[in-house]
Amino acid sequence: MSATKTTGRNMIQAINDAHRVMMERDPDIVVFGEDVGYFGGVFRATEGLQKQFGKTRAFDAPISEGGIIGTAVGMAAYGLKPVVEIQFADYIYPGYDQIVSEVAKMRYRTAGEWTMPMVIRSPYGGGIFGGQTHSQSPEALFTHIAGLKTVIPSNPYDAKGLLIAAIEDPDPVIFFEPKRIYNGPFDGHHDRPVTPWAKHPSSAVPDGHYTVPLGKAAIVRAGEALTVLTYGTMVHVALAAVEENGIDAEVIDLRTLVPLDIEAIEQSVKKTGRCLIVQEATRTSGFGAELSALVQERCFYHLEAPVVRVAGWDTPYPHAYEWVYFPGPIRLKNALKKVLEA
Amino acid sequence: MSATKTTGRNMIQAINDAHRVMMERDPDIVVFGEDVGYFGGVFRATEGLQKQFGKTRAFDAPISEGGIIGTAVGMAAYGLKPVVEIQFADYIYPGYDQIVSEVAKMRYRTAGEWTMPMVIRSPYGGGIFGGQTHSQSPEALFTHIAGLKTVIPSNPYDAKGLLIAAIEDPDPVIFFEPKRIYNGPFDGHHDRPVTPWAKHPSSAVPDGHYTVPLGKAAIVRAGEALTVLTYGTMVHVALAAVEENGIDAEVIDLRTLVPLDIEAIEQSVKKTGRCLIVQEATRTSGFGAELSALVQERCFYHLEAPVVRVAGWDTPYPHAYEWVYFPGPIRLKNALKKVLEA
Amino acid sequence: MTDPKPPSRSNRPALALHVPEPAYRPGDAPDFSSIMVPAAGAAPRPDVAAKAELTHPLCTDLVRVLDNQGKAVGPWDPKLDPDTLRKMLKYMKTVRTFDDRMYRAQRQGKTSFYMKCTGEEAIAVAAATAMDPEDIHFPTYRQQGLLVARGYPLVEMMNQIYSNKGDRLQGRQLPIMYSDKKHGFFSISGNLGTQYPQAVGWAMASAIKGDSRIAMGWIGDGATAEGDFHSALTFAAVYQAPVILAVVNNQWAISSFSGLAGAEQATFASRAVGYGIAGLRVDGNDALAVYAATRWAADRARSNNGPTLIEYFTYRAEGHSTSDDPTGYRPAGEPQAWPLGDPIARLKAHLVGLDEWDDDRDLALDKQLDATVRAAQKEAEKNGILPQQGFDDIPSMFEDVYAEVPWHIAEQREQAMAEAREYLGREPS
Amino acid sequence: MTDPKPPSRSNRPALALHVPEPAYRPGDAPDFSSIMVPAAGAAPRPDVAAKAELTHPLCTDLVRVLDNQGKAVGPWDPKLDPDTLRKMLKYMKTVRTFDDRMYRAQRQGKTSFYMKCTGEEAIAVAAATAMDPEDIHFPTYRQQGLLVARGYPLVEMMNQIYSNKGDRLQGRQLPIMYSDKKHGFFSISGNLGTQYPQAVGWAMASAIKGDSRIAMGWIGDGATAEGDFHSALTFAAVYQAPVILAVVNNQWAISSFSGLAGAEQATFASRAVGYGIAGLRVDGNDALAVYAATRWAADRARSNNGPTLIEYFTYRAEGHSTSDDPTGYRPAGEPQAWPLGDPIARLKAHLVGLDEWDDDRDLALDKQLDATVRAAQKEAEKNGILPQQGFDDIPSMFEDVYAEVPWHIAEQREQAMAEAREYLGREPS
Ligand SMILES: Cc1ncc(C[n+]2csc(CCOP(=O)(O)OP(=O)(O)O)c2C)c(N)n1
Ligand SMILES: Cc1ncc(C[n+]2csc(CCOP(=O)(O)OP(=O)(O)O)c2C)c(N)n1
Ligand SMILES: [Mg+2]
Ligand SMILES: [Mg+2]
Repeated sequence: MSATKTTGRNMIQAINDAHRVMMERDPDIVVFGEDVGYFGGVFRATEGLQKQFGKTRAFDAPISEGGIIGTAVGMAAYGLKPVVEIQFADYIYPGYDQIVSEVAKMRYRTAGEWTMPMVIRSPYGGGIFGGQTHSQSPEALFTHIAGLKTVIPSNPYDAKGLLIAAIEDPDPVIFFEPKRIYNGPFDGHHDRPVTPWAKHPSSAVPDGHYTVPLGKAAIVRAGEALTVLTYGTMVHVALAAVEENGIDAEVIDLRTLVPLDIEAIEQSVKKTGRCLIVQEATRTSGFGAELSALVQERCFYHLEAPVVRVAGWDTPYPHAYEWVYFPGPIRLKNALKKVLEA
Repeated sequence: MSATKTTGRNMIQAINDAHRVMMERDPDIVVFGEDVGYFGGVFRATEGLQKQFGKTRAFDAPISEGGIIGTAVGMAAYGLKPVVEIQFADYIYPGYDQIVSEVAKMRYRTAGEWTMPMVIRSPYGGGIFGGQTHSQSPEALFTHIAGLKTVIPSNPYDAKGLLIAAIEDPDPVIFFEPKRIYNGPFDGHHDRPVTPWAKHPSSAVPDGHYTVPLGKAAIVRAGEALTVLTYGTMVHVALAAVEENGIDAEVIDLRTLVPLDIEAIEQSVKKTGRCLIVQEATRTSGFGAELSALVQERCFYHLEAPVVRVAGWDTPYPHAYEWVYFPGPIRLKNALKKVLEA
Repeated sequence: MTDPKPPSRSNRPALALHVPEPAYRPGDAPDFSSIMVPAAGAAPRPDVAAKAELTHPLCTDLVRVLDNQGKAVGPWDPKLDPDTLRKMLKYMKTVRTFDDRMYRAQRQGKTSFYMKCTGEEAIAVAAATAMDPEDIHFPTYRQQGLLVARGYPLVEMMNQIYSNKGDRLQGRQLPIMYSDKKHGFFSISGNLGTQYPQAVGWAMASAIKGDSRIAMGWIGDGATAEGDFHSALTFAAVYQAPVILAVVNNQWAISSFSGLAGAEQATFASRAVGYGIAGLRVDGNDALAVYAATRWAADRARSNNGPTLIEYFTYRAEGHSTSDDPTGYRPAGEPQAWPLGDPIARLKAHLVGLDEWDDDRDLALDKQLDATVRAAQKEAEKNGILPQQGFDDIPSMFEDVYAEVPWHIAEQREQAMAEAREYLGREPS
Repeated sequence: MTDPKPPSRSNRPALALHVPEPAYRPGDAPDFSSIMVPAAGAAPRPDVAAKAELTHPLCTDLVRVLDNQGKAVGPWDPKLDPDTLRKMLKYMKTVRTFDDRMYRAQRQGKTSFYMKCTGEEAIAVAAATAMDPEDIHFPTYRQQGLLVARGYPLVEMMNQIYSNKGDRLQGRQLPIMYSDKKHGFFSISGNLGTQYPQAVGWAMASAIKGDSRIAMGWIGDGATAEGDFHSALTFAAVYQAPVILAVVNNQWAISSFSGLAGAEQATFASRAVGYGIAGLRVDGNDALAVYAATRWAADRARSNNGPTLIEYFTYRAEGHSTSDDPTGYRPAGEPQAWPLGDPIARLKAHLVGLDEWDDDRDLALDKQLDATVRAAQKEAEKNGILPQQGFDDIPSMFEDVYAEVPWHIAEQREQAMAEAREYLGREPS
């Protein structure tokens, strides 16, 4: 991989390139969704694909998330590999029945005769003043469903590599893209200027084909004082909080929630003896609860302090109170202190 | 209450009676769902209501769970109180968008101007050879959604009292009825004869109006050795396992998952120092994860052993392997041992 | 409390909710006199490449070929050769014999559940006969006739019903939720309606690939109310997908009559008008009409002329399933009073009228089929019946959740094996 | 890999997927010559109690009242008095003025988002005028005209747009997601389509209670593809709910033209045929036609004659929202070429033709409205603009999740207050 040429890319460009690379390699890949064809998607993730691959491989869909997933099931049954976009994760619910009852269970209920190799991509998370219906982080509604894999990248390099891996994966993958960091990483300080990806090493995205394997976490900062488990936008918020507070934390970017890299988690927590879990989603029954339960079950005798969760509040995402809702630097700092001082 | 006349009722009869009592008191209650009108529901929970209250207060609905919830939203907005039945919890997903995006968020997004006092009832859980689509326990998909309350009764007395409380509650309530115990409690031994409710004290159901408050757990067995947190069918399986293995467990029937009776939980776990969580649902990201996280966060320094979860496996509910999937006596016994011997 | 009504409108007439109710309930004499039954042969047959509009009058009509004497009449007569007719008769009889035996097997405690399609046998059998064997079906649970007509072994069906060692679905699915790729029969879902947009997606894929195979999606009258019905019609219309979308209108959905799905206001075929696609309404108890209409729609789809919605009008002659007793919600004797008759009797009469069949051959066939089905049952039961299942090959139940077993499921498999060892007092086989 | 194609069918023609594409794209000259525009006054007007079928020809027709000279002609002329006409004109102009100022406010960074309804003003304003004030609307985000015509204060609208201290929704909703019970305007949802079955449910409730109030549900052409559209139509038809279901067909859904929702095959009004309910297709840029059709449907619903689906045919003259630039997907100049004209200019011409209006009064009105809207804006901005919001009254954001704040949310409220204290360096107000 080191010999490959790289190009500076933000997350949108990296995701766009993953599509292109894979569509060139595999004629069975079809890409569709609301506004994804001619226009290339409201976030432009599929820009240029229709032009390059033609109208029958990249096309607009009716505004029917249920129909998008439902027809994708039929296409996968035929032998195609659909990579569909749901315009916002908040709008995935009309397709939820097809995902839960059909996509997730098809391999199982047909004893492997029919499989559902598809990727359901969707911009997700808050921090863009999108209000209640353009800000949600519904990953826990998918991690509970056996048969689905759930992937959430945190930077351009991973986004491309994970998306290619997801497309090549024989199982259905829910691929949530934290839209707050499409154009640049976010340290949680909403009142500071935005940094573009260009200044971040992970924006050096290799051209061509490479993968970041599903099910493998990344230790994005090694440390001894505590383990921080997180993913997506919160990776950057957590890293910034750790640095700002001068804490020698080990920060783990989970990248894939199911299947989870339990080894990386166990190894780190057994080493540090302390664990903070950071999610943007609503706290109750979020994926953080599963992480907390697992850490406690597997590392109980190594824990020197309670496992702490940082999360969004148990309210809808309120438009004007975005920065009171968002788990920002202060919430992080206090939680880090709590874990360290307990 | 002690002066009230009681009648022996199984869970269906108790639920049916709750409808009747409330429809007599409140002319704004309407009951509808697939097959619930003339026929009285495939489990007969609404039997006789149409005859007594007329076709416009208890009626059949088209086979459209999205339409049932969607029209219920409009009715609640008008000022009625819909109590709707989803024929099986496995079929609630086509209505999931209306529940998550509309029912749960209406009070919040209108700053209290429009509220959604409704009850969504649904038979739920396995143990009746219903295969993948008549056996699911999807409570965690609702406990994650702020704005919803989630209630799961475990016996006729509670079923009637909780359902009346749910109908009277100003907020929307998801009311899951463990269908395995509609006709009698279940100790988890599928190979033993079925006991009817008649032999159980909780089948002495008061006539007329009474409530079992939402948000309050019941200590169904006091004990010192460990705390068992559970709900629904698993209350009976857990109780049987505790008795069979001669363990002095405190068994708590949560009854309401959101809002949770955290006081009862904390008090018990701080006393026993050990905790076992029992759910029938698929393990990963189930409600047991939230319970485990909460117990650990709030009782860490009292815990003498890791909190252990017993759950269904992370597979769909397989028809022929029902009793390998179901968290039965052996799984319970081993888990109890694990918690006690750690 | 409801908001108080504004007084200014108090002189308006009171609104009233219409709650549909079938004309007859238990205790009433069955009566179908309100059902319109046009004469066989009367409906016109548009060209398969006709504009969709030209088919729309057929959405409120009824395509019928067999008249009351069993004669095939009119432009929809598919003019099938006697061998094909006899084959269809045999398949329809096979389905009925099979249904009867499996219903009984459930009653004997050999499995958990069963669903018959009595009175509807012509629909799946004739549709299967009209399509190419390479075409695919996305069925519901009442199209067992597709499998029978496509030659899927009865033993395989029974193995699935018993969830036994021979079950290709490894005991994972409820009885009758068949799936077989080789016979172009997509996995039946417990969730109503989901298969409808899936059929459209398969057809879209076939068109994307420049293939020639088409798809057929199936749904019941009751399930047309699901949102998936609309997704399917919308996507089929928008992309002009090569698909046939069938509504089997047997007038009942468990205890709910078809009025709860909108049948008081419009036929199900009429939905086609709103989407601007072709639509046909067909006598579902007339095997020749079913064959002709299905073939017409197949030819239309295959020649890039777009999708067709077909309503097969029929009557569910028995209970919804083994869990249902219809005497609780409709008059006894309705199946006998149903004016479109029994599809098997009608096809038989047609063959007899052609001098290609007689009572002796009919009796012989019945006997032979009875023997065949019994033999299949004996064979299947060698692999076991449901109550004996559930502890063999436990690892299999942890497979196919994903292509590979991830660590958390592998751990659970270990635990399940340990539990089984303890329960059985021996190593699970 | 796709499954290999069966060789036996290789002589079949290749299937092909039809992917709808608008006739013109950026760079092309705008051209609407394919749009059928029937003469004003030509469409017949059935009785409000007519059988649904009698309306079905109108589903492919276009109800128009104002002719090219601005004269009101034909049986649909509602014969409104000049005061009502002038009121409608004023409301339509108010909406346009309001849209322009709020669009600009967003561009100035005063809020996060805005959506105009330019070219569609007649629809909401005339519909509101045709209904009773006690009737309820379940709107989408492009019916601000309903609020304006019902007298909802502009300042309240702006407070919501700014999420400021005066915002009745307490800063919880995206701008323009208004809600006001007193003015019969149901809370706008971010999720497309959900309001459609809700409108039907409200109407069912009204009928259950023997009330006289009816409901009107609104949806865009693009959103008709959602499953909720079908739920609404099905329940409305089954229970004959007293509801009007409106489709505002402005021909675009963000970057997707209406062909992606099926408009190549059928009009949206035609969907009514499939459900057997009344349907009308109406010139949405003709305030009198909109009034007349809506009133017809309201009278029909109110007299227990059932629901009506109305398609208002119009054109989205500007971008989808402040986040959208339409020059990326359609020709510049289309709004000008659009054959049904500007609804405001058409109503003005009508009034002028009646000698009930003139250019001076028109200019004066424009000036007055500009002043009114500016004054409202000044007033609203006293309550603050979005960038200043978010740290006042933090406890309010934890209210109304439930009727009472449960323990877990109370704990979170404490934590949020502590964080705010730390962030602000003072007690949050
Ligand atoms: C989504 C969903 N909702 C409800 C059910 C329960 N259910 C199973 S069959 C049935 C009736 C279906 O009637 P119809 O579509 O007319 O088919 P038929 O049984 O007559 O063949 C119902 C309500 C289900 N399986 N799936
Ligand atoms: C369920 C859902 N899916 C997708 C979206 C994103 N979205 C917002 S507006 C819009 C286009 C709607 O077009 P149309 O219904 O024609 O209404 P118009 O904007 O033209 O008034 C889309 C796709 C959404 N809000 N909700
Ligand atoms: Mg039916
Ligand atoms: Mg539009």
